Amino acid sequence: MRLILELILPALLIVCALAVTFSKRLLVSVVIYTSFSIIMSVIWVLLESPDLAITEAAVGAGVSGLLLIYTLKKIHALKGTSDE
Amino acid sequence: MEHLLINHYETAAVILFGIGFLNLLLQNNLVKKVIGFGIMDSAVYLFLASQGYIVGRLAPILVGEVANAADYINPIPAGLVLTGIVVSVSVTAFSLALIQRLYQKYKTVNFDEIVQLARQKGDE
Amino acid sequence: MPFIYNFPFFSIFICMISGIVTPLLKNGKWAYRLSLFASGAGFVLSGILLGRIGPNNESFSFMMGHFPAPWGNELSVGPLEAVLATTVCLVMLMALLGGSRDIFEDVLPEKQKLYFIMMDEILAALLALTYTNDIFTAYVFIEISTIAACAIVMAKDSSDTMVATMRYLIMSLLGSGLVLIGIVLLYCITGHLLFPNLQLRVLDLASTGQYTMPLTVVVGLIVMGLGIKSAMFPFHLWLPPAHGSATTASSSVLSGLVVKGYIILMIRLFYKVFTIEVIRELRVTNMIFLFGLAGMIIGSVGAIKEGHIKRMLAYSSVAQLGYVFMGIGLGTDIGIVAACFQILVHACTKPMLFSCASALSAGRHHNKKLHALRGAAYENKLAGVGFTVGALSMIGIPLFAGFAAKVLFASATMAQPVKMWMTLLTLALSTVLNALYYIPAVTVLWSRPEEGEAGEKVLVHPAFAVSTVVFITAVFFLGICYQPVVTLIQNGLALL
Amino acid sequence: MSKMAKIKKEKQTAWQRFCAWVNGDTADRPLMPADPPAPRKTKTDKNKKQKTVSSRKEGIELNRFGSIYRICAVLIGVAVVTVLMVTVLQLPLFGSPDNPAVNEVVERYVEKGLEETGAVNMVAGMILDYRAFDTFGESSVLFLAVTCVTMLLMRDKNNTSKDEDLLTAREHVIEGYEEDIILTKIARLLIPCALVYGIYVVLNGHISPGGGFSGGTIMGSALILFAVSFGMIRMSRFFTYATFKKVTSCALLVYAASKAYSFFTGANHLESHIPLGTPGAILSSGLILILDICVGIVVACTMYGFYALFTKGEL
Repeated sequence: MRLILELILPALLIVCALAVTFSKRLLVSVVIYTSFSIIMSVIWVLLESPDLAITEAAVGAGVSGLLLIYTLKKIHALKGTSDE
Repeated sequence: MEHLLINHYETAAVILFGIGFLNLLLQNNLVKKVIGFGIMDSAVYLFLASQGYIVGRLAPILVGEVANAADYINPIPAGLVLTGIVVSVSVTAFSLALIQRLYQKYKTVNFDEIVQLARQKGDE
Repeated sequence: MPFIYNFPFFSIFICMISGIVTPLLKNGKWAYRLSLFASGAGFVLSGILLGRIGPNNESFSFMMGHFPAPWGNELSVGPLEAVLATTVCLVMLMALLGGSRDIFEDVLPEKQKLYFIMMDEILAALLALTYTNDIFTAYVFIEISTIAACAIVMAKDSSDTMVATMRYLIMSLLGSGLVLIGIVLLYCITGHLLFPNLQLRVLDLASTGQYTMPLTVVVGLIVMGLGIKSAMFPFHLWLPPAHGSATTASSSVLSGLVVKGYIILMIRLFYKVFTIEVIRELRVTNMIFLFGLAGMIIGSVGAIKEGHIKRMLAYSSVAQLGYVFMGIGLGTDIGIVAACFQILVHACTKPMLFSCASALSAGRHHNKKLHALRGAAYENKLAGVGFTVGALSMIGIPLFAGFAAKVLFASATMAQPVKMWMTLLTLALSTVLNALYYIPAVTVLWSRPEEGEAGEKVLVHPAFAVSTVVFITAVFFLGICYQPVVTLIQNGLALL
Repeated sequence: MSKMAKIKKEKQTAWQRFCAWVNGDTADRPLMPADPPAPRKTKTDKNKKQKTVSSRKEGIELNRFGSIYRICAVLIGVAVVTVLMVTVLQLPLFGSPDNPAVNEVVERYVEKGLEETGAVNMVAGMILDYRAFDTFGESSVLFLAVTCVTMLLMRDKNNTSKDEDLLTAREHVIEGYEEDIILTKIARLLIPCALVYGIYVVLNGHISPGGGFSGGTIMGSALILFAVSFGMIRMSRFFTYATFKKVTSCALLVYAASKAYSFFTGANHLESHIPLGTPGAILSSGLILILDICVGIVVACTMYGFYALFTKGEL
């Protein structure tokens, strides 16, 4: 089980990174980037670094995502959502 | 090849580093450049932390009275990564703020267009 | 331990704490005074330290905390570090004085305080980069100086500074990414972060032949990363817009000090971690040498094409940095001594050129195009004299500081026949090219203005006068009595 | 759009719509089809036209430079990745205990860490005691970042036009009247929990995973949630720019002062007179607890500051 996770999670990271690169909408990129951070925090748990897991979950998935989304709002890139 | 599979975290980290690096260099969209920078930094941290991991050992939080170095993983990478994460979130916030200001001025986040518009303004 | 050994630590902390206190002050004027105090205090402390350890030829390491070398952070101090730190503080002080009027004009009143926070932190980061004995601390302070440097570029808040800042930021982030992964790899193969222990392990690895390939990669990545940040030739394109469009004090500090901070770190890494023999064996120096030569030529060619006086000076910085890289690329002690001397020369000359250029343009409605500055030197004679001295020093006229640097470079190449010819030819060519853009600029400034072209007489600001006089003195000092300084650098390098 | 295409589009299944949404093709159609959005002309359209008018020669020159730059960038990127890949091949195996990084340094951190720093969590002991200078630099980076964002986004005459001022004023008025009932009810429930959890993480930084930075971020997100659900006006009753400046600077000053004390005593071989306490208790491990609290305060304020500046351009 653990071995499968250890192999799948890095692969998922790469998939996420590619998806961020090639998605056309900025909102999609940002959402995928946030999930990238969540996968990262699971990996930190697997690597026995709980400190990093907490920090990554709070910062990467929380604050960075928030800042990115607000930037998108400011640059009017949230097309197709009710927020525009 | 086998070595790469055993060191799969490092391999993935190198690939991610490449993706982030090329994003930072080649993307025209500034927001994606910033995300690329984030990916690049996370890749470096993944690399560092996976080098600190040792199979079968515990997280560096003491259990019991006596500490034996053979029971715990290396705490140094975790500390360094913690510092690094703070640095990268600061840089992200700074660059996003800069992007907002550029958008206010040029109404676009495409860097090539911004450079071109700035050049036109400079000529006038 | 003598009390004087605490001075490097004091000077770093004074700068950092004054940065932290600044938001609580009443207005920008007070923040300016605090910054002056911090850099002045840094100058006095480093000067006293230099007076003590320079003649005695001492070096020591200073524990930052209760734990010695492989466990805790450390600072390491020797004559070279003391010379560099003294110069850094002095140049910072003078750049602030020389650019003070422009800062208060260019930066909005409510943001002036924030600007001085950046200046304080840049000084702290530069001092930390000069003194640190720990590679990860170096990375953290590289990031501090990156963010603060971008901030002082954008402080002027005009449209071209924003674009220049973005470009600068992107390149800097690339550079720090490469440095970071280099440091991580180095940690993975050695298991240490402190310079002395790293050096032991690196020598061990080099002698056993283990991990040769990763070691080469590490050196390459770190050199490339620091090279991007200090505008080494193929990565120099971000520099002219950033240094050319910022406010005066920012341009002075950026091209006088910030780019040098990374080079100083590179030299210290070469000596204290990788050792110059290993670096020479890995042939990294040859690459740096070629990049340096190319930078000397390309920078000067760019400057010749430029009609904007500040951007011209910025391109000239690229060329002058090329000299430094060439000196490092020679890979010998004497070459690196010349490079260090060139760092000092450029740090004293370029800020003066920048502040004089903007003082000259002040009478012409801040128009910085060269053709608009005809005869501007007559309106502000001191600035005209300062600019002329700086220009002559950059060209390399005898008695001026630049000449001494060129002599050192030329004599440093004597031992290596192949590199000698390339160096001497490029030196000659670059001197001619330097003259090709500095002489016309000086002639334009001193030619009689035509009717209707003359601007109003400018009152010389006392702070500007002080800074220009100090810089002119420094240029003549380095140009005439350079021998003691060179000996100091040589001793310092031997102790690294 | 032809009629056929329109019909086709309406006939799309939910899955196809979802795929299209993920691909980002459907800028004008939301995931859940609702009322068709009115066609709008945004400023970006105008701008695109302006761009096409731009001088042709310059465009060509830029394009040529761009393509060379692109090729170089790809080459450099691929080269870096290949070289790093080859390096990975030579590195020690993942998870093996005879990694060169496991040496006397790690041994001392693990075995003597509790005795020397009093922290059960070795990572906290390492970053806040053994290698505290790094961490001080890191807090300064955060301080610098928030200062930079203030410099860029704090409202002033350079970055705000009159329209925007009016818009913000109107938003403030709306905020005052309308409260989203779901949001406020849940926020009332969540904010205390998040705050308490954040404080817990900060105070236990030397005992369990976490510490100043992660706890501070959690507290900061509680503050952000408050501002989102109750509006900036109510926030500004107890948290203004003046408080922000004072709190951040004071916390950092305490940090700097305590660190300076420990560096000074350490380097001069003086005794530091700070009791380490019983391991495992909250009040233990000397300066680490104080430092964690300072970092927590700074980070919480900084995170909230980022949010406030990003949304409203003021604190």
